[in-house]
Amino acid sequence: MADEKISTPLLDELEKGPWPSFVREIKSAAQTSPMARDLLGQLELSYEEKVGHWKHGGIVGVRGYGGGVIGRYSDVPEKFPNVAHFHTLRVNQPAGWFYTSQALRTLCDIWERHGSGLTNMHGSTGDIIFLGTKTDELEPTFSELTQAGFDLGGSGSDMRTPSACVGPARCEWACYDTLKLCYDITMEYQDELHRPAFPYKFKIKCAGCPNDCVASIARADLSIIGIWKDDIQQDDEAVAEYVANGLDIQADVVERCPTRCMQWDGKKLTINNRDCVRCMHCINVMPKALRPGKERGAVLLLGAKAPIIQGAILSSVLIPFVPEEELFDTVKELLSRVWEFWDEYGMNRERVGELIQRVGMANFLDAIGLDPVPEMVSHPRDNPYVFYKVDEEQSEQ
Amino acid sequence: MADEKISTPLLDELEKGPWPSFVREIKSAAQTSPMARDLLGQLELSYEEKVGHWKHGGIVGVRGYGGGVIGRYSDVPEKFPNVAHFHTLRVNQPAGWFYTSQALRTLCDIWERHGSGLTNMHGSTGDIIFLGTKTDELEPTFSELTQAGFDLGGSGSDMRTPSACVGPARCEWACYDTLKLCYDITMEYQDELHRPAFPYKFKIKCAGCPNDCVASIARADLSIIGIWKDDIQQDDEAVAEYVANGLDIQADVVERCPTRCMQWDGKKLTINNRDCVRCMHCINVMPKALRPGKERGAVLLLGAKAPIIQGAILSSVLIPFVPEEELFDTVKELLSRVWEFWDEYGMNRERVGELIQRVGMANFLDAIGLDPVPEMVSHPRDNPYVFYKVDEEQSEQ
Amino acid sequence: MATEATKRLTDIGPPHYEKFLPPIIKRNYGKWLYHERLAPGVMCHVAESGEKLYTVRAGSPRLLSVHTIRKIADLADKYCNGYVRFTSRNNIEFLLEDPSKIEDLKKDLQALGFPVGGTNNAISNVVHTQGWVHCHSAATDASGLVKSVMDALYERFTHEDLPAKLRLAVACCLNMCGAVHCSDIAILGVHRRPPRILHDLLPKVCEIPTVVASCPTGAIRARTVDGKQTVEVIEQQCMYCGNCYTVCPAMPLNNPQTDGVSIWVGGKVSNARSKPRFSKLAIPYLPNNPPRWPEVVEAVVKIVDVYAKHARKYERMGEWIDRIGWPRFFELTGIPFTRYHIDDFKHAGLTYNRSTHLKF
Amino acid sequence: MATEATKRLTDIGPPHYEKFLPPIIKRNYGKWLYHERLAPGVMCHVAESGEKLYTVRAGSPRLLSVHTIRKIADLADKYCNGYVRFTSRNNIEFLLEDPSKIEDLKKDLQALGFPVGGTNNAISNVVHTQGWVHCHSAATDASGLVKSVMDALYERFTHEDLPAKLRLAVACCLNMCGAVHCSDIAILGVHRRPPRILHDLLPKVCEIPTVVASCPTGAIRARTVDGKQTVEVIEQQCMYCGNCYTVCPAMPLNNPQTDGVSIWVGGKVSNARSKPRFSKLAIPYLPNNPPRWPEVVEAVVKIVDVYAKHARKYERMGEWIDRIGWPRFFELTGIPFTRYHIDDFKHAGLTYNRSTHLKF
Ligand code: SRM
Ligand code: SRM
Ligand code: SRM
Ligand code: SRM
Ligand code: SF4
Ligand code: SF4
Ligand code: SF4
Ligand code: SF4
Ligand code: SF4
Ligand code: SF4
Ligand code: SF4
Ligand code: SF4
Repeated sequence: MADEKISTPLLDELEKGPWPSFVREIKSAAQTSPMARDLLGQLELSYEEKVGHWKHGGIVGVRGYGGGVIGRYSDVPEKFPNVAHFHTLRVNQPAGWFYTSQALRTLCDIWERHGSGLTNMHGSTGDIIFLGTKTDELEPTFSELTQAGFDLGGSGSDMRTPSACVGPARCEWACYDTLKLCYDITMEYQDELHRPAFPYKFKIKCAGCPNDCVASIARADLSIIGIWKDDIQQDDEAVAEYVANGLDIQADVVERCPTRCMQWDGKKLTINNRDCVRCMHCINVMPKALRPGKERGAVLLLGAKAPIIQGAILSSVLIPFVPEEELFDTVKELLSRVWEFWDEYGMNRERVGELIQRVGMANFLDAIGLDPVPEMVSHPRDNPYVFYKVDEEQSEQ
Repeated sequence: MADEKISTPLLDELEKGPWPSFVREIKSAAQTSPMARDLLGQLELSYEEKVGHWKHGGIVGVRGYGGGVIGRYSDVPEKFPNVAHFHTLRVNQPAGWFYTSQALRTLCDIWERHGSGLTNMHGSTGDIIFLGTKTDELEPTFSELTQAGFDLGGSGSDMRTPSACVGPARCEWACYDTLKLCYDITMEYQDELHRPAFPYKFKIKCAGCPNDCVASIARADLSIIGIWKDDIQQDDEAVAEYVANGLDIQADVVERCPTRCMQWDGKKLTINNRDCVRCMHCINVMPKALRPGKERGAVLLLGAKAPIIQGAILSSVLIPFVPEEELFDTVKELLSRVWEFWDEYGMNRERVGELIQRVGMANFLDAIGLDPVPEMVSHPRDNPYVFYKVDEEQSEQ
Repeated sequence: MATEATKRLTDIGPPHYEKFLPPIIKRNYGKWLYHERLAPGVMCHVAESGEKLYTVRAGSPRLLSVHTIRKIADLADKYCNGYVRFTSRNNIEFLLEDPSKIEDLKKDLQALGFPVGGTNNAISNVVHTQGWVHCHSAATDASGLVKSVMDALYERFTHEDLPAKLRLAVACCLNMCGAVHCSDIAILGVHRRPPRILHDLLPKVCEIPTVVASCPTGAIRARTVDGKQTVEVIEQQCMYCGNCYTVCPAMPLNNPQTDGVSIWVGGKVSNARSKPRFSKLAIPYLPNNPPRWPEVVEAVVKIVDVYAKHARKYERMGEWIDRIGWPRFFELTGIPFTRYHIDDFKHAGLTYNRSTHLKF
Repeated sequence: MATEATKRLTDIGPPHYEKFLPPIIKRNYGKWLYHERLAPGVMCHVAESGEKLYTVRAGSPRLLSVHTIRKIADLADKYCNGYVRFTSRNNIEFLLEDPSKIEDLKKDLQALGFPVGGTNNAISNVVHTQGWVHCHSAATDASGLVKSVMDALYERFTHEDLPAKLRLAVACCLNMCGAVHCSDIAILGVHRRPPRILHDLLPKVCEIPTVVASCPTGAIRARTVDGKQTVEVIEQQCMYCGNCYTVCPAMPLNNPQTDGVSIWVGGKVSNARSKPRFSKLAIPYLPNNPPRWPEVVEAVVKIVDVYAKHARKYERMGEWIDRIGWPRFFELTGIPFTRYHIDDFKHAGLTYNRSTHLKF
């Protein structure tokens, strides 16, 4: 270890204050890692100059994989030779981000041996991020990881690492087994995860209920969100208990219901389940008294992405309800059709959501063999620019 | 009059039934007009063949005017020579569509002498429509009309005939004098009305309150809609009277208020006027008890149009409030700036609403010299594609 | 004509409205206090002065012969000192000072075939357009549709028994002359085949660049046919809007076999409660079946009936559908949901259901 | 490496999650009945079996050194039989069977500098991105912003006293790695000048057609400079999105003078009550002022304070603004409304106020 002192007056300011400090973390790693030490130096330079000092990517990786590593090079390697290369490995997290202390230590040991000793727990897609190492260390890191039972996640134009909310492991509202589905999908598509062959990235996130604790509707090309079909389970005694404990049920529940489908007569709560849109609010407020129904499954929504290029998209409903038992098979079937169409018609760097908007939902449905249902739209079209298919229709008549 | 009988078995079907029949009207005119008679014949042909029999327009008009006449020629003139020409005159209605029986008879006499004797009372823009005559009759009709105090309305790429709701003449909610403003604008812009010189049509409609009884927000490039600024005038006794007479004030008023800014405690109605969006609903339900405030004026909204070409547009807020006294001057000032910009930058057949969307509202505001205010939008942008003007800003700093 | 050239009047504008205002209105202009509903088609406006003005509203076919207008003038003389007005939806309004005359006026109107009604929560007159009576663009007739539909909905005009106002409109082509695009129920004539191109005529009457530029989807390309400069239409890109025909007579879209009618629901104009909004597609296509368009009439009556039965008081069509959701609208009306209902124009993505808000 | 070639493992996927589930979770998997909030950062989930699981949540900087992770592992051993999890917002959750250990755990966490909180109606951890620490695109640093802002909002993490959940996110460029676009408050790094074009490098490393096609506004044109095939950018058409740079390293946008930060508000992800929605622009630009970005901190704290004061219970940021209206949001926060707030991208027209719904 070089014990030359780097002065970081600007970054030092970020060790002050009550919130845990990332600077402290880098310094901590710097005690044992020259890479972390040079990262600190380069970061201080960025803080001085108000500009980043990383060069544009570069293709590096482990043998046989096209994804899982983000290449990164310093644009001031002469000053900070230990971060001349500073590639990141994306390690596929266990579903739900559960660990044993043993597993954590194993990861730390591998990374201390081969990299900067810095991580993100976790990246925005959900991976364990091993933050920064040299090209030569990639393969050894990978080898030790797989020996320890870990594998890389996605990057580039592949299926990205799927993730899941804590679901049935600790949440009473999970309408399907998010951890199992996430795991099964990850295993089913190891090839798609490791060998980029798509027009662009494809993300999958599993949320157990409409609260969507993994932000799937905003951040996943395929958002799998738990939902129920029958009536909300209601325990009137528990309702009374909440009220007795001071809940203003009229103001905080009934009047906040988006469909106003509840009534409270001072004693009894009545839900018109036919009008309920399963928004979760009333359940969220009174978890002991109200629970999702018993006929459970998931909604499949497609297309979310960040703004680049055509503007941000939220996923939209494709299949309003799939019973839990059929979920894995339906997702597989759907993915094979969607991917086939996307592979053939998707333009370079066109996400599925953009493709749908470009070709039109109806054409997309045709292509993947799904019938249109009104649940797919918030409302039917309001412009009269209809591409009528007259021949078909006339033959129908 | 030719007394040859035309057989119209299909149209005859439309004389049956309780709703007043337009076929009866055409037949009535046909008793005195060969044009109406041939119209009947040609229309029967259309009903048989399920297709119109009019040729595409043609430029005809009265001397010195570019608008006010819609040219129309039959594509089966050999069969129906009396509608070989069948041009329509658009006669500018009196504001609010008020008439004396005398005025109506004068119009009838003129039209019986020179045309088919058929009218629309009124056209969708608001004009008195004289439905069908020959080219030679246009000028004489016009001459008699002006002698009687009437003039033509708009057509083509000009300012179209403005119209107004009944307003202060019979409505307790008029927040400004719709009839006067409509009349003043019409007189001010006679040249723009009669001599098309714009990129496309420009419509103005005056509605006295947000109920918008002339559909201005959907159908006028400039929608002038009355509104008030201060509190709703409230008469508690009259409220009590409505309730005593059976009004379910909680369900029909309080719960239908879009902002939920009212409260009814069983005795007293309280309006949180700060949150009221002046939707009119509560006033509509209890006209005797609630009235618009006293500080009155209008919102100016710009841009409505039908779908062709870029999709339908509703007018949107440009100036949230103009006091009634300043209305005419503000409208004139605004129109001069809007028209100047449109004249210069509008493409052929581009309505103002489309122009704004093409150049962007902010640039449009710059061009007409208005400051942006949040009332103009339902919400600020959600995409990060901002055209920053860095130089200006830095010089500000 | 030439003899009077010096006296030729132009730009005089319309007559001043004050000439046509009844004295009671002049006296109370801008000073109305409130109004009351007396009966379908009859209302009373009370002024600050205490004076009362009675209005009787009658339906009209809008297309009126001068003979009929004279009869209206006669009634105005008989009951209203010669004053009368028309509404923004083409109804006729008689303005009375003396309420005792109302019943007689109603009888006279009835005798002339003019129904009294259209106020409050009734169906009012249908805003509509020219159709085969006077327009070259029409994919259907307007007046015939209105007559057929209003015969079936007559009682809804003469009774005020709907949950809220219900505004119908008819337009005979996508130009939509009228507030069709913001109606509770809109009937819209549609073409469904690309324009025919009259290659002989086109070079003579149309400017090719204008024609090419007119197409919202870019379906038109310049092309040479038999040595003539003309255009071609890429059929898959055409959605039959007719804008090319508007700028170029040599590209007609009329087609008796395939033209017809579409139905749109849930639009509104007023700012009452909810914001103004466009109508949405309910039925993509019904055949042109003159003289009485039975399929259209049946569909419209069905939608009105379902609405009347299920909507709550003060819920306009669109507000009712907001509450129950579109899936239920299609279920209750029995209208099939098809590929055509899903928007594929510019803002299509924003119409997709980007939430899990679902009813089962 | 080569010596073990035959044993090289690939495509084994992540470890099975069951290996990492504490026994109490395995026993009650999918059989949780309800939960209760015990204190900020502490909750109790009750199973059908009657068993209770206690969760203690601690904030983390996300960027963790292996040394710190080992300390977390130690705590897991000491209190939770070695089990621990991370949340979707990068907090650390300790899962206890014995409630009597909670206070000790909290003390140990405190000692290590990890705040306990982030549950219920608190501000939770900030979803964020790489910034100057690891990304080439960054217009600002992410970790430094988070640290600065969370120092100021610390009490909002350790207390559950907001009207509803409030989700903050930071992204260092328009790629928005994270749910920035749907956050209650989002801090977004922005470039504000067009890319510089490295004409020497460009022909070597970029494909011109790909570069031209990458621009959402069509601002890039092929051009020859000094005999080299390269591109030019029409400056007025550029809105600094950086997409060209993503596909072509020879077009960097970084600019220390003009890069900075924008602030967005009112987005959400959950379907609770209202539908998921995008965040909207609040402040178009604040300067990059490292190390502590005082302008940004001040602005965010102000927005949070105003929200905390005015919103009603269970109103997320966007739902609160829905109720009070955007004009009042700008008034209450003192943020000026500028030309930049008015959308001018594809769906701009739909963001205009197409109604007379106005508050004065
Ligand atoms: C590491 C990570 C940020 C983090 O600090 O957590 C990240 C980092 C990068 N993202 Fe991302 N993205 C990361 C999650 C996301 C997310 C969030 C998510 O997955 O939930 C998004 C928004 C959702 C989405 O996919 O739309 C996201 C949207 C983007 C985009 C815009 C994609 C688009 O279609 O709009 C780009 C640009 C691109 O792909 O060319 C991008 C590109 C990048 C690149 C590869 C930069 C580039 O232009 O090549 C960044 C590498 C940084 C570095 O040097 O390490 N990243 N990126 C996240 C991945 C960690 C992980 O695997 O767990
Ligand atoms: C007569 C009238 C329909 C009626 O039966 O009432 C009418 C009839 C025509 N309209 Fe219209 N429009 C009429 C009110 C409207 C309205 C309603 C309004 O003004 O409130 C609209 C929708 C509002 C708007 O302006 O956007 C309307 C939107 C159009 C359009 C589409 C314009 C657009 O920007 O989308 C066209 C096409 C065009 O301008 O090329 C059009 C074109 C036409 C033409 C001139 C046909 C053409 O393509 O050249 C029609 C002549 C029919 C004829 O032979 O008489 N007409 N037109 C209405 C005028 C009567 C009057 O002066 O009172
Ligand atoms: C006479 C007329 C104005 C004119 O200058 O001609 C008029 C007159 C009145 N309107 Fe209207 N409206 C008239 C067209 C409209 C229109 C325009 C249209 O239909 O094209 C609208 C917008 C319709 C829409 O939203 O699609 C309109 C939306 C209203 C509303 C809002 C209703 C709602 O809940 O959305 C009210 C309030 C009410 O009825 O409670 C209203 C209320 C009234 C009142 C009660 C105002 C008053 O105090 O005098 C008048 C009697 C209404 C009635 O029919 O019961 N008026 N009114 C128009 C009669 C048309 C007709 O013959 O039926
Ligand atoms: C642990 C975690 C899931 C995971 O797999 O990691 C989780 C766990 C729970 N969430 Fe969540 N949510 C988690 C991220 C999210 C996210 C995603 C995000 O923030 O990026 C959302 C969407 C946020 C949004 O809308 O922008 C989310 C929206 C909710 C909601 C809906 C709140 C609302 O009113 O909009 C609830 C219901 C509630 O809190 O009443 C909820 C409720 C819950 C409950 C109460 C569920 C339960 O019964 O166990 C859990 C404890 C919540 C708490 O913090 O008080 N969770 N929750 C995530 C913790 C993140 C953190 O460290 O703070
Ligand atoms: S998404 Fe639903 S099931 Fe999953 S953790 Fe959140 S609240 Fe529980
Ligand atoms: S889940 Fe939502 S929509 Fe359904 S009853 Fe509860 S609050 Fe209302
Ligand atoms: S728009 Fe308002 S002021 Fe005008 S008639 Fe209708 S309700 Fe009266
Ligand atoms: S006018 Fe509309 S928003 Fe205002 S109080 Fe009445 S119902 Fe509510
Ligand atoms: S809607 Fe079309 S067909 Fe009907 S009058 Fe207007 S332009 Fe002519
Ligand atoms: S009808 Fe419309 S879409 Fe078809 S070619 Fe003509 S302008 Fe284009
Ligand atoms: S948001 Fe932009 S700068 Fe930040 S990590 Fe993602 S791609 Fe890099
Ligand atoms: S930064 Fe964006 S807008 Fe500017 S040239 Fe590059 S791709 Fe085009």
